[in-house]
Amino acid sequence: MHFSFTSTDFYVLLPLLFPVFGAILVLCLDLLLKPGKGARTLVHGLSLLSLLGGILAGVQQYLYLQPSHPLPPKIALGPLLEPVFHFQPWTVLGSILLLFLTLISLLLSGAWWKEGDEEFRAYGEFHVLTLFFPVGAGLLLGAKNLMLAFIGLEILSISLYVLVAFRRSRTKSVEAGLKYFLLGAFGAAFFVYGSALIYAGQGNLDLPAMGTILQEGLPQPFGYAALGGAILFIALFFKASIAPFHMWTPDVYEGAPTPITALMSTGTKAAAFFLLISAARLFPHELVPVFTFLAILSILVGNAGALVQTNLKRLLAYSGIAHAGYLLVAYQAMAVGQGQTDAGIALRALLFYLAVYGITNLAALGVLSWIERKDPEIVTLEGLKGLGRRNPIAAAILAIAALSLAGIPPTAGFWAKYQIFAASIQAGQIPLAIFAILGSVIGLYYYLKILVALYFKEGTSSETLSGNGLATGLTLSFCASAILLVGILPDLFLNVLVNVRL
Amino acid sequence: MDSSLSLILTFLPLLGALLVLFAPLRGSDEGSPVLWRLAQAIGLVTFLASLPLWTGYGPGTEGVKFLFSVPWFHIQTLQVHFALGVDGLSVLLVLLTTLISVIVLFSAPSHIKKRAREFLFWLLVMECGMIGVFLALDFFTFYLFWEVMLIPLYFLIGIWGGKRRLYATLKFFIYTVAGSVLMLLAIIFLVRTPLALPGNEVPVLTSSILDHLKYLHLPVTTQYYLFLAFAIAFLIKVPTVPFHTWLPDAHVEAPTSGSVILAGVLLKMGTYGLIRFCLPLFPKATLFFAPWLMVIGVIGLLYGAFLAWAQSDLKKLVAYSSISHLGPIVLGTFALNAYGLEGSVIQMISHGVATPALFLLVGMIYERRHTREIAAFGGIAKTMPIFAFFLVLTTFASVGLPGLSGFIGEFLIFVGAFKAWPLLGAIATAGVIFGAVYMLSMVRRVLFGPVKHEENKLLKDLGLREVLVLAPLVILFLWIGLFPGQFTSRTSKTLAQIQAKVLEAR
Amino acid sequence: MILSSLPSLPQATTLIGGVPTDHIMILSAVLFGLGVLGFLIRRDLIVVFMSIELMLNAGNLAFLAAARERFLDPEGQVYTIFVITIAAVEAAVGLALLIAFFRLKSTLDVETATELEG
Amino acid sequence: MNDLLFLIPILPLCGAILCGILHAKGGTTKSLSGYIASAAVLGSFAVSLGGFFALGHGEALHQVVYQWIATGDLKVSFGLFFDNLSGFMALVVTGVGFLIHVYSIGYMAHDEGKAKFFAYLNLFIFSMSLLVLGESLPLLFVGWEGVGAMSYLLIGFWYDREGGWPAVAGQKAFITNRVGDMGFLIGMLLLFHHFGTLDIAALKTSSIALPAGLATLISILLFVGATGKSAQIPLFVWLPDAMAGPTPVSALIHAATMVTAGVYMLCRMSFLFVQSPTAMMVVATVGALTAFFAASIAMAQRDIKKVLAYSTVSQLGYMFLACGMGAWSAAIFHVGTHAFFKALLFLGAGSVIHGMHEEQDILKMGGLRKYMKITYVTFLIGGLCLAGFPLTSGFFSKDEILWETVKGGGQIHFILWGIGALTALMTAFYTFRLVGLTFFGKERFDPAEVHPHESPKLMTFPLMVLAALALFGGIMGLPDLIVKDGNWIHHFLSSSVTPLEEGMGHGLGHNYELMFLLLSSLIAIVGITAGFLLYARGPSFGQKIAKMAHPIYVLLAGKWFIDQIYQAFVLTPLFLLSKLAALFDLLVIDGLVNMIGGLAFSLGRIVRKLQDGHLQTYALWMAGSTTALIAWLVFQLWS
Repeated sequence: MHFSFTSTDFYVLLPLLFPVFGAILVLCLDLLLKPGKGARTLVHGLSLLSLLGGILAGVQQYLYLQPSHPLPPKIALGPLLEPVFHFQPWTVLGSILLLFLTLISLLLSGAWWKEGDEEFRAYGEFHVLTLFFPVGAGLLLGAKNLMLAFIGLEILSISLYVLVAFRRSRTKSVEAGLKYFLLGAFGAAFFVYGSALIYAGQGNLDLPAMGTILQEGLPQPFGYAALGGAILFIALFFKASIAPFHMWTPDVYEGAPTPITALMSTGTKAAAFFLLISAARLFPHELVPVFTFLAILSILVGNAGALVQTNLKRLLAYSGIAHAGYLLVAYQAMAVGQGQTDAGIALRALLFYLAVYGITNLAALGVLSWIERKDPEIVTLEGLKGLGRRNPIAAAILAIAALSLAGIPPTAGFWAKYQIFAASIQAGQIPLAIFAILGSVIGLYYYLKILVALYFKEGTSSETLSGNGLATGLTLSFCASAILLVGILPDLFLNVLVNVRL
Repeated sequence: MDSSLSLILTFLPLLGALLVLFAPLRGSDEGSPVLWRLAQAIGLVTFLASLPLWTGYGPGTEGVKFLFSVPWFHIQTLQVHFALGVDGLSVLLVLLTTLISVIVLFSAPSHIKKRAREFLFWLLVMECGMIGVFLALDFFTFYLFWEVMLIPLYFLIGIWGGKRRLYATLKFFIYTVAGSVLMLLAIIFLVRTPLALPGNEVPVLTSSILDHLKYLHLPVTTQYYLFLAFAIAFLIKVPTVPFHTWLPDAHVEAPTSGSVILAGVLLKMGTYGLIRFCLPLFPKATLFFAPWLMVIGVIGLLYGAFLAWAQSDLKKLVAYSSISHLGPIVLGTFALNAYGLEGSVIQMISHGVATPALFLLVGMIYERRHTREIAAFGGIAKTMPIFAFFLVLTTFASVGLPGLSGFIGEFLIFVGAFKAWPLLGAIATAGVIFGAVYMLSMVRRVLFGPVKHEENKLLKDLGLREVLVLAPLVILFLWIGLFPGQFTSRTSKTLAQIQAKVLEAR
Repeated sequence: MILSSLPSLPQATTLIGGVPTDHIMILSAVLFGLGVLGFLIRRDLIVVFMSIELMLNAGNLAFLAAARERFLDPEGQVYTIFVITIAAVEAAVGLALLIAFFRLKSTLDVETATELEG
Repeated sequence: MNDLLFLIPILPLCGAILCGILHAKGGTTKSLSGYIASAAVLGSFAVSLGGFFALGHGEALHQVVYQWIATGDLKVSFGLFFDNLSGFMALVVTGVGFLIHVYSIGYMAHDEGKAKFFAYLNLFIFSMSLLVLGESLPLLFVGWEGVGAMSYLLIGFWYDREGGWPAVAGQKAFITNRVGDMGFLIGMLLLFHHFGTLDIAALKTSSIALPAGLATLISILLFVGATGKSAQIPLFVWLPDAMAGPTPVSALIHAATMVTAGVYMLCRMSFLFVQSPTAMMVVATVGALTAFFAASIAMAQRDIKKVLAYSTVSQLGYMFLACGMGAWSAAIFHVGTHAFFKALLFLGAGSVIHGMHEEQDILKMGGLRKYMKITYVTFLIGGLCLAGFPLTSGFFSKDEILWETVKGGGQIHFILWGIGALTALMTAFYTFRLVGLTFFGKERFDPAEVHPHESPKLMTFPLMVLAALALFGGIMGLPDLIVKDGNWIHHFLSSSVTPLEEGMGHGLGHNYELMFLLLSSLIAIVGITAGFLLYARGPSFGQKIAKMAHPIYVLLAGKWFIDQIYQAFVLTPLFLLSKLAALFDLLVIDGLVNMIGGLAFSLGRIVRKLQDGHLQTYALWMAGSTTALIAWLVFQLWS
């Protein structure tokens, strides 16, 4: 048999290919055009268009995959792609989400640029790297084979290493980039070593096959595969910033430029959890207590750590760790509830939670990046004081985002939390659910600290502080209204997930 | 028109709130008088709209009236409705809410000086939340309004409160949410357990409270856990003794209108929830926990009275007095007989009328003397006779002088408690003494005795506006005190059903 | 030795060079351990970076040993090539970051990189 | 006549509202309030008189106004019940009340708060009439507490005088009453718990065969309520302090009406008390002890109103003694006569104080008979009745009580009679000590500042009426010895009270009755002459005796230090307990809550400290937790 790239493979990879072609186009354009306002808008526009194209292709695919779709039954993947890539509703949804998050963070980054910066010249490279991020994440998401997963992971990470250290002139950004790179590479080394052991144990590298081996409990006697599996999981925990492996998150989130923090906090976490989902069958029952411990630790460390923060980005970093903990609760419910009736509920909870958390975190960090250029002090809680009066719109968006992160009813965050706890109750893990929901109450404190700073305290200066750039403003208000709309009518989002199975 | 009344009642304040927020008036920070008129008009219209409830739900009616139910959204097989409706238990409380809101709207201008527009917005949103909670007949609707009710008060205390307002409001919010979060878990559990409805053979998922009230049958141990989850949330809200420490701080730091609404309506959420959810949904658990909760009620009664006696701050004293007045309600509810239940509902209304009057009076004296230390007063009756008249009358009402509202509630509760547990009923009547001790000693130190401080000599007595604000409350003292039949007859049928549901599990 | 209790892999009949796969796996484990230790202990960033490369190569070694075991199964060997290329890419990006860091801090000592904390 | 009953309480209520409006309006019309109030009380007196005559042909009047409480099978309606007992009480309340209203017009003439005063007085009469006419126990309880509240307001009427002492006295009265009311409430609850109804008539029929223990418990609880209201031993402390109020208040509340409420309640519930001999014995002994105890204190008091206050407590003791003996009609008879002469004495004292410009210490008076002719004569008549001078109304009623006590013939009866007789002696003694010191001897006041004068017409007229009533009140209950079945009141009340069935041991025959009659008149005369002789010329002789029996004098003058005991053993410990509870609440429960909050914060600080920025510590944590995980995994699989 010969390996040829059939048209169906091309169709399946379309959502990822759009950003790739977009990136290449932008790269060439950036070289050819002389730097100026026109070039920049072209570059920005092109990258946004490519992302949009990717999203539309993804949506078309998702509709095609719906059982109710009139066309012939599910198409067969080409020989090249079949052993390596999943093509199921939830993977398509995952890639749509990733593309959407990148699109929004690109829009938000519009407000972040300032003439005088030294990095201003590297406008094109910023867009290229940002475009590569969803490609890497998409590959990681759909990977059935560890090799493809590793490639996706690396594309994703390397583009982020550079983006984090993008503001070469400021030590914080470079130091954050360096730390992220070194620890990221450290994690990647674990990934490699883990996959090596798995390969040694089972002879091939594809995840589902591994699942069958490990499913009936770890092979007795203790083999390389199990050890490799454990190390692999650790690499993913690192990427998803789950408790004992979370140390890099606060520093890197604080150091990195705000739009990149937004992208990273939502994108990498989603990608890591997607791989965890596809490796779910890999999930030996013996590991359940470990996952419970990690979930509890993440919620505790995340929420407690955020209580004492003054810098808003660090605070959101810790809240990210806590939310990783909640995701782990849902993930565990999915893994435990494998056989039960409605196994899909946990997966739907995970996807819904990742989407809502993504939008909310983007909105929160977006507001910061929107105003950061005008008043760099805004990033700290002190600087935030009195924003309610100085810029009511930004304050309202930040308040809605904070309430949604806290899970207060009229916002989408509430339904996300509802799904998580419905899943964990369905899986019968009541004590963990009780602990998680009480942990979220601790979390309430620092979200309210944001509200206190916004509305209750009077800031030093009281002149109105307008955001930097209309586009960003529009995207932010879109995100905020989406949060409220889904909060009031969760139907819009939930029905999309209705027939999602693992 | 019949079913849409509850919809109008709930969303009228919300529309009003948005109207106030975006009204084009260039009001100064203090808020232009037109803005205040607008808000007061909205409050009045809502109150008038709630009057048909009183006539519509006449004496002896039974079951749910003014039912409004529209499909809201569905999560997989669970179809959630946005359901509102009135029954015997909630009709009086909704009327109390609209009345107290009108009173607050008319009494607020005197002490809300800054950011009036936002104040009115939050006040009206809160009224919508409160009415929503009382009318909700679907679990999700109930929880949505439960939280919508909390956020405004958080802002009310946080922005317009006293010195330690941030600590107080944060403590109040987190304490209440911690409780209601456990309730959320219980609600999720209930909503996820399929219910065998008569219509269809296979059990189906539903989130409507009415179906759950009729057809929910749970094994005993699950009933225990769910009962605890709901009960803790409501006992925090009541508040009963171990969970009460948030109330004095919240009251002392809240502005007068905040305290009035908090004492008038919000504390009733707890007791309302106990009767609406804990009793009928988990009958076996109720029977098991009833004695414990009756003891907690009596402890609340005596402990609250003792604490109130030791206070030197006027508002704190009134705050502890409301803890002491809510203890009997828990006692009456868990006496599980007609007297206890109806006594509790009457005591809720009477407390919801007496304590706001007390807080208004404390607010009025605070506006004149800017201090709440009882020691700073003395001989006020000389310079402010009308104030003295109202304070003494309200004290008599809250101490439970027969002929006024306090007595009816307390007497019925004592009868009910005595029937259920004679010894405890006898101990509870001791509350009658301590109630008188701390209230009367407060009245004596404030009103009577020679005028020691110079400032007290030139205090201006209550104006017409202030008297008009207090008048409806005083009228209700007498109305409930002399004609309780009109109130008990409206609630007796519903409470009898709840009691029957609990006792059939015996 | 505890390793003796490890199950041994199916013995391929003809081993190139006659070295049993277990020994190589142990060697790669040791190399990996050294890499981790180097990462944790050394103060100079370049050496830290080199220890990551060491860990990656330990992985390669393990892969090749396993591939050899599987009668030179191409999938394992292809994986090592990918790892090597990606290691190269990482080296490029990593050194660029090191240069940027050096230009700002004029030192490569790990201890100076502690401005972000708390 | 039935449907006019509601006028008795409603008229004073309307009067009160009218006076309240006058007070609120202020201005000259305030003086009108006195007449309105008196007219209202006169109206209800007329109605009760009408009712009284309508009672002639036997059955009681009954009127139900509206359904008050209707929950479960607790049906309480606002119903008035006018039988012989309530009729008599209503007459006493409204009659004496009217006279006191007229007197107050004069007494409060130049007090600017007089409209408010008359409003309170009318409200008081309203509550008292509710208490007396209530057909069910809860309605009686409404009047019961209403009267307590009104006495609180009236005692504390001059709240700004003497450093706010009246307000404290008022509060003390209200709270002590409430302590009693708790007993009453528990009794009511027990009754409802067992009989399912609180309607007195229904209770009467359904409570025939009551288990003895229960009857005793309920009776004693109701008796506790009565001690609170009628100032008996444990809860009498509030009455002497209640003298801080204006004198007409003391006359109305603390002589004629409120304090008798306890006796009325006992008689009304006589069908219950009769069923438990132990309860009867408790009532009798408490009554006797209180009588003796209060009389002893009265002997050593200097304030004219305090003497009368303790004398009231003592006379109430007699009434309860009568109730304890089952002689309900004797008790009510004494209530009637006591109302007349005690109100007379109080009003007389009031006009003395009025004349002496607020001077109340009898040691600073003397020889006032020259200045206040009418007051002196009426006060003397009142004193004679109180002392039990033969043929006065006080003599007949007290003697009947003493006879009823000893009639039983048992050993306990003699002891109680002994106490009663001794108290009668003391009563006569202190009464005429008071008369002697006030009206006889040299003037012990400085004529320059104080020139006593007779009170105006409005005040002396009621004195004369009361004097007449006091003198001839006795004809209501003449003993059989003097006039064949002259004891009208005994027959009148027999229908509404349940007599104690005879056969209490061998009763004493008729001839003993004559002997005891003579004995008690002898006691009275001895007491009167002793008191008069010792003090007619002034306090000097009395003070010499006091020095001789110094410890006893100090004890009595200090009112047996009861107040101090209560303060030390009841009030301060409770107050400290509440301070302790407040501290406990703040530190422990609040502390616990804040501690939980603090816990999360300290955890946060630890997490923050761990995050020290060193790249290698992060990697260390990563590597460390990896090895830990693998070790756990190996261990898990191994086992």
